[in-house]
Amino acid sequence: MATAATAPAHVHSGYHEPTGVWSWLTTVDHKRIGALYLYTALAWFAVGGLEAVMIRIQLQGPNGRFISADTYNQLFTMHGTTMVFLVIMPMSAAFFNLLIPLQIGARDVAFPRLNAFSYWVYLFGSLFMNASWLIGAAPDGGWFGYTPLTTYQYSSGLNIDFWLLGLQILGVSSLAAAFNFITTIINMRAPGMNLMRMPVFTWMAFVVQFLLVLAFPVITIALVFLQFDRFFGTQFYQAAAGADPLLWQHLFWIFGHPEVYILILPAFGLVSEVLPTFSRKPLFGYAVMVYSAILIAFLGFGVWAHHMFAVGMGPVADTLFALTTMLIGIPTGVKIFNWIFTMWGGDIRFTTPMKFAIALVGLFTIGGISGVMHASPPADLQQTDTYFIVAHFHYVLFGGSMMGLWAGVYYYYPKLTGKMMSEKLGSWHFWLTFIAMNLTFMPMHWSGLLGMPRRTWVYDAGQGLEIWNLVSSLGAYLQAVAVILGFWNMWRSRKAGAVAGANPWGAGTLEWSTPSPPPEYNYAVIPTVTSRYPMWDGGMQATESSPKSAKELGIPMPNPTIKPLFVALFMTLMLASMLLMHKGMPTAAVAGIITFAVLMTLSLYSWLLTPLEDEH
Amino acid sequence: MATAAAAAAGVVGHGHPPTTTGLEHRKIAIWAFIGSECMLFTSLISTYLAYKGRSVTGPFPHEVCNPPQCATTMQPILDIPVTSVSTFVLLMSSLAMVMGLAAVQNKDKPGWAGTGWWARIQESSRIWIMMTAILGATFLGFQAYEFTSFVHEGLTIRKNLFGSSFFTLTGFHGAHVTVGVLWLLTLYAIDVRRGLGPKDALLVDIAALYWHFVDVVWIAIFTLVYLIK
Amino acid sequence: MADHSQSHAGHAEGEHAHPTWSTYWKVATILTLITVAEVWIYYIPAFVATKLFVPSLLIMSAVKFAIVVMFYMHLKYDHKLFRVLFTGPLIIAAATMMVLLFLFGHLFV
Amino acid sequence: MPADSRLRRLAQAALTAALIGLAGCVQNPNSVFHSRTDFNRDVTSLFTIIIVMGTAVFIFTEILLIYAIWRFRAKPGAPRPEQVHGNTKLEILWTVLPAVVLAVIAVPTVTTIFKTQARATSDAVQIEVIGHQWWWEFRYPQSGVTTANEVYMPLGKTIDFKLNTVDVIHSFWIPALGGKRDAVYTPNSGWLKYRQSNLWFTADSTTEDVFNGFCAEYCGTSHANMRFRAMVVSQASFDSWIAQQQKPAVYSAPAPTPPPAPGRRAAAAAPATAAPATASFIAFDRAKMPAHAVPRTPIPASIHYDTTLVGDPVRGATLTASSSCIACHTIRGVPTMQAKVGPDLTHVGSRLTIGGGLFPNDAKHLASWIKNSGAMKPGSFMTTLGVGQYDPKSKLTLSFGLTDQQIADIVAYLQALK
Ligand code: HEA
Ligand code: HEA
Ligand code: CUA
Ligand SMILES: [Cu+2]
Repeated sequence: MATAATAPAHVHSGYHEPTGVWSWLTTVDHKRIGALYLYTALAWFAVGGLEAVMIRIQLQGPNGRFISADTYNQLFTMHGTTMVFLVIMPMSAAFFNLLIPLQIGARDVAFPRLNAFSYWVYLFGSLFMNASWLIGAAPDGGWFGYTPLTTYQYSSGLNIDFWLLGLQILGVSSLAAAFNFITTIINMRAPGMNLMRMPVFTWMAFVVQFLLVLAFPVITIALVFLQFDRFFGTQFYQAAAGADPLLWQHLFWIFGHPEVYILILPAFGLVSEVLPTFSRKPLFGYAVMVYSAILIAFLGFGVWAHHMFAVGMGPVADTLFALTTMLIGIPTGVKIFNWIFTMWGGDIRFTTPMKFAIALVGLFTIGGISGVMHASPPADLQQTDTYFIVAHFHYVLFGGSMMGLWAGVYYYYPKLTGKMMSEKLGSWHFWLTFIAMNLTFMPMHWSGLLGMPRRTWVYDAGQGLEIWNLVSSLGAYLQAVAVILGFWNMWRSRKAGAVAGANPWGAGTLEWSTPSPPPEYNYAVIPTVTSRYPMWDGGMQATESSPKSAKELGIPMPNPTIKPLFVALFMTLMLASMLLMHKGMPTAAVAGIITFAVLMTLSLYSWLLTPLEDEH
Repeated sequence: MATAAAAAAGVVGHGHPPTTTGLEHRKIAIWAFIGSECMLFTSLISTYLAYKGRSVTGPFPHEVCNPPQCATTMQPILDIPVTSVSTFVLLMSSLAMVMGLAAVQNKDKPGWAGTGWWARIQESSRIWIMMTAILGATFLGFQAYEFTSFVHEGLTIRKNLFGSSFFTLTGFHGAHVTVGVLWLLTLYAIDVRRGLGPKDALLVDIAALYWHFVDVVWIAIFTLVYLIK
Repeated sequence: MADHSQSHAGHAEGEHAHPTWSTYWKVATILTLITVAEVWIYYIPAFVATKLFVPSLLIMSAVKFAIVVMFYMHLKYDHKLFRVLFTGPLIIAAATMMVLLFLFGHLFV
Repeated sequence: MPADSRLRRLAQAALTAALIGLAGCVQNPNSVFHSRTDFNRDVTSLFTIIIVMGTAVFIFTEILLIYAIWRFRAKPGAPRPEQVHGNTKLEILWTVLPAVVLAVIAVPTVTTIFKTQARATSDAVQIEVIGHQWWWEFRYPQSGVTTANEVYMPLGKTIDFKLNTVDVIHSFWIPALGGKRDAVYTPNSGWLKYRQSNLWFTADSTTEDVFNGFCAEYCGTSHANMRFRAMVVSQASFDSWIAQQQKPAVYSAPAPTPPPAPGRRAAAAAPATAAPATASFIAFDRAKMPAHAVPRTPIPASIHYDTTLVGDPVRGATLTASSSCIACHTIRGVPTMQAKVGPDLTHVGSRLTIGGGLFPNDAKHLASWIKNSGAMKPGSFMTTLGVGQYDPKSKLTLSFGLTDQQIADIVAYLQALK
């Protein structure tokens, strides 16, 4: 941290990057888009968390009457959907945007405008889905919306329409981003940055993009079927017509399980950057870390039915999926132990990011092990759809993904803003989070095994569940405090934080050679990479400031443009128009769809036909 | 050495650094996209096959449907001869497409195809691109005909599981063809306005890759849906 | 996405040997012939009855699929990266379809 | 195999130690570790192995982690640590060890899968479980009995449950007796070949007792309120219960006796009390009902009912058979009541709970239920009947409907249906 004091702030640099709302609406700079992703996702985290807090208030005691049953069902549905699709995924996307080009020594992503498009689609999609609260018709089918409950016959309200249209919109965002990053990582690596020198975060991101590209089409189709059933009276999920209600479950989980690795691998990547830095040792078993991730991703496509052991697939299928599921424990274990041995023999500094990273290693292991317990079908028949499962996925999702992402926030905040976050507040934030999350989720193992089904609005008194639920609720309230502390820390540090140099943590990877924050073009000179940790091996020197603008340096940068925003907006409106169908206004719906489809196509053409940058 | 490399790289500061693989961004993207499309159509086809023979009422693809299962006896609905022709049309469109790409790539060497009227035709990218679009449109025409006649024979998307999964699957493919046709027409417009040459080969190449993929998907559909009873 | 279009377009093409237009026409002929064969056996009830019918159809369409991808999409001549980008997903897709059909009682039961 | 059994004994010990207060404890009636059935014994012994293995892995990993961060915490002025990049031997080690652990879990897992999913014995008692939003229907095909929300089973006999639903997916779960099985719609044209929509177990190591059952698959508004009770009784009691259930409604409709004025406990009630004497065992004895099986759901403040009102079953019978009850319910023996939408009420008086296990079956709760079931149980499809009640579905306050006295009459009648 010695550098922090001496380092000149970026304001010293001779030019000023454009500021103001318009510059943000039209930006195609991957760093700014990353920032937009980050702040939007954190806002939704507050929302999803408040939904969780209301759930916990309702469950604080037996036979609670804080909210109605219907509201409760909307709350857990939106809580799950929000946390998965509007918090963890976009927060990961924030780091993809911020880090991938910096880590591979590129000046931007392969398709800067497509990148902006992805963000705007995400923003509009998330707003659309949550607009349902305003008309009191928030989705209420559970985050995996099992049919036939979600078919028109059993859910005739707009609730499910908001849900499925919202997910369709968000899917577009993820897919567009995935193609973009795949191309970026394959094709924009600096000289010498061969695949086996790539920072592990970029590797994890790379793997995740393939998971996205292969998993999302499946849920898209599943949702299309549901959409057609609801809007056009098709029969994909109509048991009476001979359809199998389980089709949805299969398609959803073919997407759903890869999805859970989409949620965890970015966090794994961040931790794989943090641990070496603060142990002052390179990552232990780099190659194996890469291969295990690829293996996890691959196996991840062959385990989906472990979410369906209770439907009665028969002994053969149960066995098949039990074994594949257990196998995944092995590559994941390799990661855990490699992390521990990264620290082994190191010189560990317990900074806030390091604390969060270590917490991930410890807490994810708990969730992983309970996962392996679910993997045994006969035992799972006593676990599935109880709070034991809820405990599992909060340990992997909160103890894993969330902890890793917070580590990333504290670790990269200096690179993003040029300021350090407060270690004192950070320490409070961490310890509160750590204690509170265990208070919340550990008791759920018990309430589950004591026979508490999940997604229950109330539980009866005298079933031995009171104490565990009370503790869970208190834990949740404490988490709220922790989160507010974390937000406060981020907010105040933007002004009050100590000035961060290019490499405040003394890290080894390429991104730390750029000034904090990096100039729009990242690297005035495209670096030549000679090792995995160029900053440690003297392959790179840190550039503390970058006085010149891209123009002065003659670096071609993409022009800002508002067009992607419009395409995203019109696409969202086009799908949103479908809602009118169930409001008994089919003609209006069709009119809306056509109008916005045309507008979308026009703005798309005008986007595609304007060159990315000025000729030079 | 690092500094030496940096100095060398300094030149790169102006203009774009060469891509790592020497390949074009968009070509990598389109292949990744095609990979993704594999899963999309797999979901559709799997659903169709999973529901094969599970409709509770007719019309059926390959079997006769007799009362009481159907109000009146209904003949197998799939029209193999017609579909075989449309399949052939789509295959030929792929041929036209590759010819079009070759024409664009070789614009800068007039006479590459030899002499005579046939060579002239081969060298005209416009002919081939327009031909591809026309053949694609013809395929769509066949599909429109097929759909309407099915509806007249009482098979709608709501009628039974076969109807739902069949129309959705082939409809999704048809939508892909439609997009392809629009894409080709756009290329044709560009070709007419400023002429497509080797430096635009990529534009045509990615459109071609997409087009051929839509074609191979149909190859699978034709066998799995139409021919296998 | 007109991004980065100016710089060295068609870069990749130059490097690899290219199928000539005669290859293209040969492929087209083979495709046509196989399609004819497919439709033909469809009309031979005796053959349809045999266990060979479905496998032979699958094989024929697989061949068509393969040659279009190899020659028309010039995967055979192009950078091997593209082969990975395409076959990887294709394998996962095929496997998924097999397992699904098994789970829905259409295979191995 | 001895190794396995040794492991199992060790495991059992570890379990009781580790999960004290969890397994088989009185305060935890719904613990999944109650080994009352062959099924749960198999699951528990499997689960025990898994828990022991999991705990071992957990302790090992966490200790390793904590030791590492404590032992290698930064020391002022320490030199740059040795830059180790990996160690193939170690990495092979921690690929193999987990594999071994997993094998230990996998083998009993697979054997248990095939054991628990084998065909049920042919002499098993068949019970068809049919899920409805949000209550359970139980049918005994071998004896033609249909009942709701309370399933009786003979001690020591294998019970083979076949799951089905009339609407969305539900999941049948009695934690203390066995695992879940989802109730997925299966066409009457026979069970699908590729799906195992049944679950069987034998309640062989328990005394006569009542167990709590739940719906474990989210199924809409009142998923949380879709509970039921499972009564395990002696074979003799079971047979007599069946015999009783097979009878049509034992309180045969309007007797010729002149309806007495309200307030006077008339002889009219007599047949009601007399009739049941015919069967020795009618239902599980209320008095013997364990505390955990007695529902404690509060009655919403909006519903008032004067419990001092005395109902007349005769008038009640006429009312029931002519009011909107007939639209949904069956009372075998009453010609007007053959509807199949709601629970079969033929022997409703003999049940211990109502409303899907939400409330005890007494006058107060039954009356409140009839008045306004929607307020008693969110989303209930039963029409609101009490005059002046606020109907949650139509969002209106009823200007017409049953008076408290009428409801008291109906309650008296229903309670008489033992
Ligand atoms: C970040 C997301 C995430 C991650 C990473 C995982 C990881 C795993 N999950 Fe989990 N899972 C979810 C999110 C996630 N899960 C969610 C959200 C649900 C619920 C969905 C819903 O119903 O709403 C769920 C549900 C779920 C189920 C269904 C339960 C049920 O509904 O009945 C199962 C069943 O097998 C399962 C298994 C696993 C396994 C085996 C892993 C493995 O990948 C874990 C591997 C890790 C370890 C094993 C620990 C580290 C390893 C070692 C220390 C080595 C030694 C270990 C051993 C030898 C065991 N998960
Ligand atoms: C990454 C994903 C994620 C995360 C982080 C969380 C976080 C939390 N979750 Fe959960 N949860 C899911 C994913 C997640 N969850 C999923 C997928 C489901 C399944 C849904 C379903 O069944 O369909 C689920 C379900 C679920 C349930 C089960 C509901 C049921 O089955 O009935 C419960 C119950 O306690 C719960 C609780 C919590 C709590 C207390 C937190 C806490 O960690 C939350 C902590 C955050 C806060 C407390 C917010 C604090 C913010 C503020 C106070 C606002 C401050 C504002 C400003 C400063 C501007 N979650
Ligand atoms: Cu029925 Cu939940
Ligand atoms: Cu899973």
